[in-house]
Amino acid sequence: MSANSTDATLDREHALTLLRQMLRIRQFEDRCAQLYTELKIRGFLHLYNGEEAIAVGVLGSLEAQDAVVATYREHGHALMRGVPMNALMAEMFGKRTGSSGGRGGSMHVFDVARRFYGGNAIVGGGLPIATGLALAEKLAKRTGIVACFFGEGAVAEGEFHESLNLAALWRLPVLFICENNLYAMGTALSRSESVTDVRAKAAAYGMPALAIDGMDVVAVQAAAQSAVASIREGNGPQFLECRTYRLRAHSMFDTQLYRDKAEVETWRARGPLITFTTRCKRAGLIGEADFLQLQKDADAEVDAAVIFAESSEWESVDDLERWVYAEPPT
Amino acid sequence: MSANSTDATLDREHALTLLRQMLRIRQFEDRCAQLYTELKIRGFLHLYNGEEAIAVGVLGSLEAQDAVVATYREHGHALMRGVPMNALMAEMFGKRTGSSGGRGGSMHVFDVARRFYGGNAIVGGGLPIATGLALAEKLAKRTGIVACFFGEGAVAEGEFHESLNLAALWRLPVLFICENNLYAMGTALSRSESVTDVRAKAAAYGMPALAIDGMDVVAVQAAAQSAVASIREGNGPQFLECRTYRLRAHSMFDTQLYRDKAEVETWRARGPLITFTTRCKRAGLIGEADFLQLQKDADAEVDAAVIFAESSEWESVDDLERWVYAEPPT
Amino acid sequence: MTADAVESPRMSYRDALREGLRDALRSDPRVFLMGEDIGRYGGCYAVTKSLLAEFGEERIRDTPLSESAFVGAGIGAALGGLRPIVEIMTVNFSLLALDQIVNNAATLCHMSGGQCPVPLVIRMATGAGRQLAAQHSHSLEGWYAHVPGLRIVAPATLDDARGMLGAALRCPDPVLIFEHIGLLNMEGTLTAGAVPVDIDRAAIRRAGRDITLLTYGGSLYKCLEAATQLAADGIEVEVVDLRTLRPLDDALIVDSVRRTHRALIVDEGWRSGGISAELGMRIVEQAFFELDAPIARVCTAEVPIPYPKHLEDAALPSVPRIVASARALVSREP
Amino acid sequence: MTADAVESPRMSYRDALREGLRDALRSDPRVFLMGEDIGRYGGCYAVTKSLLAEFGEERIRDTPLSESAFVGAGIGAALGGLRPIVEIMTVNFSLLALDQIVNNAATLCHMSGGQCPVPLVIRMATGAGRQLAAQHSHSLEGWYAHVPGLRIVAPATLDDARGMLGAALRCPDPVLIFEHIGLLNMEGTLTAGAVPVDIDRAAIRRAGRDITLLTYGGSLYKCLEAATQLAADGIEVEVVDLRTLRPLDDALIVDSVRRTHRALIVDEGWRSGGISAELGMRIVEQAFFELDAPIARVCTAEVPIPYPKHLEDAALPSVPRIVASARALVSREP
Ligand SMILES: Cc1ncc(C[n+]2csc(CCOP(=O)(O)OP(=O)(O)O)c2C)c(N)n1
Ligand SMILES: Cc1ncc(C[n+]2csc(CCOP(=O)(O)OP(=O)(O)O)c2C)c(N)n1
Ligand SMILES: [Mg+2]
Ligand SMILES: [Mg+2]
Repeated sequence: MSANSTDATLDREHALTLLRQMLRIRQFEDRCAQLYTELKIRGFLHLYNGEEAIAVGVLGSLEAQDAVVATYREHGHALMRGVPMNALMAEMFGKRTGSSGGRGGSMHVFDVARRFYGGNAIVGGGLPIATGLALAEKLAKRTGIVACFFGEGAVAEGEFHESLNLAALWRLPVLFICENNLYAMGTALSRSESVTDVRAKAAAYGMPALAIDGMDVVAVQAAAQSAVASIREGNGPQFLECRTYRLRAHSMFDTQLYRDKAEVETWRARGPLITFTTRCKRAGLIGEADFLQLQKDADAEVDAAVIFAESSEWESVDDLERWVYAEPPT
Repeated sequence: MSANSTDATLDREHALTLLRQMLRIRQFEDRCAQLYTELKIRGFLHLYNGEEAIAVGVLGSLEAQDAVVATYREHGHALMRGVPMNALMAEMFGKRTGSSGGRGGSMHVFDVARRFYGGNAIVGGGLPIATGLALAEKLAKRTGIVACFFGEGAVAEGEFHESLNLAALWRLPVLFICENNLYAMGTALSRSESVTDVRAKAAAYGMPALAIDGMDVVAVQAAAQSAVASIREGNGPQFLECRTYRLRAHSMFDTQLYRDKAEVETWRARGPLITFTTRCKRAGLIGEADFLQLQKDADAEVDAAVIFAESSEWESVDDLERWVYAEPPT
Repeated sequence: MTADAVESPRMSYRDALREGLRDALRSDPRVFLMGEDIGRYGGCYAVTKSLLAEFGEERIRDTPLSESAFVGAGIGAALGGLRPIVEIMTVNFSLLALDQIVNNAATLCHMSGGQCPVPLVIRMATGAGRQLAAQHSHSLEGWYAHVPGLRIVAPATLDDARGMLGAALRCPDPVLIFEHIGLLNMEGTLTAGAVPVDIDRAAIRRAGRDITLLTYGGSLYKCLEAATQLAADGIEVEVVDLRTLRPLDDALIVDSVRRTHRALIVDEGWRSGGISAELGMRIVEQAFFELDAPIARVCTAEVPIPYPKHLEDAALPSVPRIVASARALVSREP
Repeated sequence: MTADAVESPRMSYRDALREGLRDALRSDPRVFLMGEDIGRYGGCYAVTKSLLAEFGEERIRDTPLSESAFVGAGIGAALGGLRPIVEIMTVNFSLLALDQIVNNAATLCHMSGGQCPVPLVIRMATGAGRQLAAQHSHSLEGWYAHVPGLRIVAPATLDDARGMLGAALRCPDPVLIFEHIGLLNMEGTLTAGAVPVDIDRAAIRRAGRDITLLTYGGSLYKCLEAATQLAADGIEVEVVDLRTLRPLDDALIVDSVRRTHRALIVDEGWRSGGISAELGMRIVEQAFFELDAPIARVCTAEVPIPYPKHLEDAALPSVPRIVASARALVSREP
């Protein structure tokens, strides 16, 4: 089954919110790409360009009590979860004021106050953790749920299967969100899975699975809301496949030999920002001035975040060995 | 779908062969259990009592060019593959004349001349190896196939999924045989899998899967023959679930708290030896005298094997470090 | 005084482990156990026998054969505020969960800038000696001790078998407890008032002035036996039970060697790159000029452990090998 | 003489690795490559770039993200008579395949009584220094060297980058090749006639009489730089490139230390329980009375590697730390 959104549910306020959230992610990341070429950001940098609708749609459907586990491609998720842009940018720079104290960088954003548990850079490595966080909710008789994001490449990992089975067997409150952007680095899904319909995997564990257009932020939000509601009622885990496309390179080192420019351009036209903006304009919900204003606001926020990051201190080398083991709270 | 055998295909010769093969395994293992209490056999000992029809049905359908990968519960498979009973019994004793030179014991029977690649004691650990053996067949443009045996407990391991996907994706010549005896040690399948129909897992990789009555040796053989033929033709891997039951304890340390005596007795009545014997007698294919003769023959072979094992030498302690690394053939 | 405080009955190391689990489950509702066959089967080595009946399915959780997922789920549950005790049936299967242990449990606290301590306890059976052959006889606790972020402990006595679990649960870090299969049937009595114990310090199990034997876990009793034999020849052996392999208790170790001037390390792990090498280097780095002889090691032969008893025995540290090595060191001129 | 034998053009370590792969694929039809993104993507670090075009899909096999399955499939393919080269993208992900490596590749030959040698080559990128943070910066080659049945090598020069692969393929045992990411862009020329190389012996990369520096892989160049700096002060440093971590070339190592009487070990692995400790103990066991100073180590700080450059640099061995340690050892009275 495949769900598609209608505009009946959209009003101007809602439209502006969704657009603002997607734009904020896009512009934050565009600046990161630029900062990477300026050597301000280093290590691996994985951009979410083209996939913003997923984080916005899903995370907008959560509550503060819920927990989130994401991958190395998690800037969008962090921003949507409420990690302040200043702290996120400082993390990209590796500064002490960063969300992980600068220790993690782009791939390891943590913010436990917001129940944002990374930023995991091992493909598939976050799924068991999400399953355990959900187990804690259940055993502690709390009502939070866990949203666990991963790419379609993770479906080939044993940890994916073990986790889905465990979550289904124990009826744990997890929403598994597969961000299917068709490629794992340079490997097309058809070269990594004998059955490319990833819902079939969830079905093997009896887990309700839905595939949706991950470029359509309203559709994602609708699907996420109903999945979250069901999970919160205690009906066990669910699986959401969001079909999307990564419009930029896998990381800053990728020459993209594995795909055609034409393919990328086709998908670019289907990008979540451009399609949603057009649609809102056509429906008369927003005008060009609104769009420009949102862009300006986001730009200003990004500018401020860069200034914050630039002017923040480095962690002292003396603290290198701090936190290898936990310290008693002071 | 579920296949069931008819007696149309059975003649006296065939019936005697199948019965002889099952009896040989049963009597070999009964003696092993006794030798265990006499402290002649040590370590872990996992008996195949109740499941003999599977090894007999499947391995009787292979050719010399084919390869086999089994688990720690592999005495039946080894015997059916042609490992001489003397060498197998000597291996149980840990003697130099054993099939693995005594190094492996009950859980690690190897016989490379017969393409019998263990005897793997890590649950799920044999599946990637079987997949690789099949890859070698394909890349070397040979026509062998690989039979890979494992219990239903292995279905929860990540390695199971990774291997099934890889084999299906690359269309490798493997027959995956799940010996579903309903328990993994003390854990019932319903407590380890959210979906207990294990064929659903194979379906998630687009692999043809069949469930059969693993207590019916003729049915197993029929299913195996057709699967092997298809695989040999180059149609890719297949999955065979053989539904069976372990009539004895998991190993010699198991007090079987997890299941009722009554349940065991119900299954005992459905055991492969008793049902097949009855059926052959009813069909007039064999008589009581035949049965007694087969028993006597097997007993004699087991007696001889024990004598062989008893009288064999221990490996010299000086050779302890031999074969950690391969030696050039002499 | 309560009934608990009267003189303890005789019990096995296995029973002591179970008592520790019971203490933990009774005293903290956040504690739960998960692992393969710990419930209905009663535990592969009967350590968890009867706990299911007492504490129920929610807290004594039989898992599928999915080592990576349930260890990772332990990490997640710890992040979620619980105090999970994960049993990996034996160290041999822990290799399937190594990604979760090394890439997550050991890193999360540091790489999150201190936000994500992982108060997880992982118990596993370790060691050889039961003719279980190459895939079921590893002693990898010393190997695990290489990884920063983990704590590694090895109870060798009944008191530690019971008490270390509680200490591990009070610790905010991931603690791996290695229980030697050769000790399970060992009998004794608990020392009254021995709980709580620490998990930071080594202990001198026998004092002596001629040579220090450094060991832990299943090898402790081989060393004590060797010490008895050597005493008959007038050689006074000090036997140190390391108790914790990460961190190592350098202070006690170095202090002992400074007094005896000789050290022999006995470890059931493989020799090359084992914890035995690290112990040796710690002494070289901190007490080199006080040594009267080279440091020596008695370790497991560098082979996958073979099934037959005579070969397994030959591969493992033994009392005669310990005695001979100690004698050779003591007889060397300073 | 063929065209190949004329003076070699300048190339990078990366190119030399690729040449080694090309040699192997050209000379033996049983050789094939499998791993993540080695084909269409051209290799995570561009080592395998262009090989797909030359050798085709059957022999340059892109795999799914299933480390355990494709490493195990490499073992199976080796048993089936092929000569697989498995690339694990980086050592960090090899933890997912550890069960196959330790419980199968390393045990099969011994536990089958010699019937099942596993002629498998596994290549992986290793090391830190690129700000990839805690989960992408491990140096575990020394850790792997603990496991009997495996051979561990670490090419540090262009000749070894090219030549060790061929030697590994001729070896009937599982060989793990660790390629340091910090060396990939290093340029130089291949020595004419340098192929074939051995994978059993260490090499002296600089001779000296005052102190021996034992190192390998990415740290070799830090040691050579330190040696240059120390030479300015009249301290003559011998730099040994271990090349193989299992087995260790005890003969060369001990011989060097017997001549210099001082040893400093430099290793990018974590300090405790690393290969550095084993090297130290080998020297203690074989040349204790010839040492004029304690053995010292410069290793990576015992932390998950942090992202920021200043912290990463502080964690890793550095030329100043090496120089200072060497100086301290040399200045110690014998
Ligand atoms: C276990 C593991 N193997 C390999 C890698 C290297 N790697 C990083 S991202 C990636 C691709 C993952 O693809 P997918 O899951 O589809 O996520 P996407 O990057 O497309 O969002 C790979 C192979 C890794 N980080 N972890
Ligand atoms: C990875 C791993 N985990 C746990 C074990 C311990 N163990 C040995 S056999 C077994 C049960 C396996 O059940 P199943 O796969 O159904 O095979 P069966 O024994 O029923 O034939 C377990 C848990 C093991 N050997 N390997
Ligand atoms: Mg993807
Ligand atoms: Mg079973």
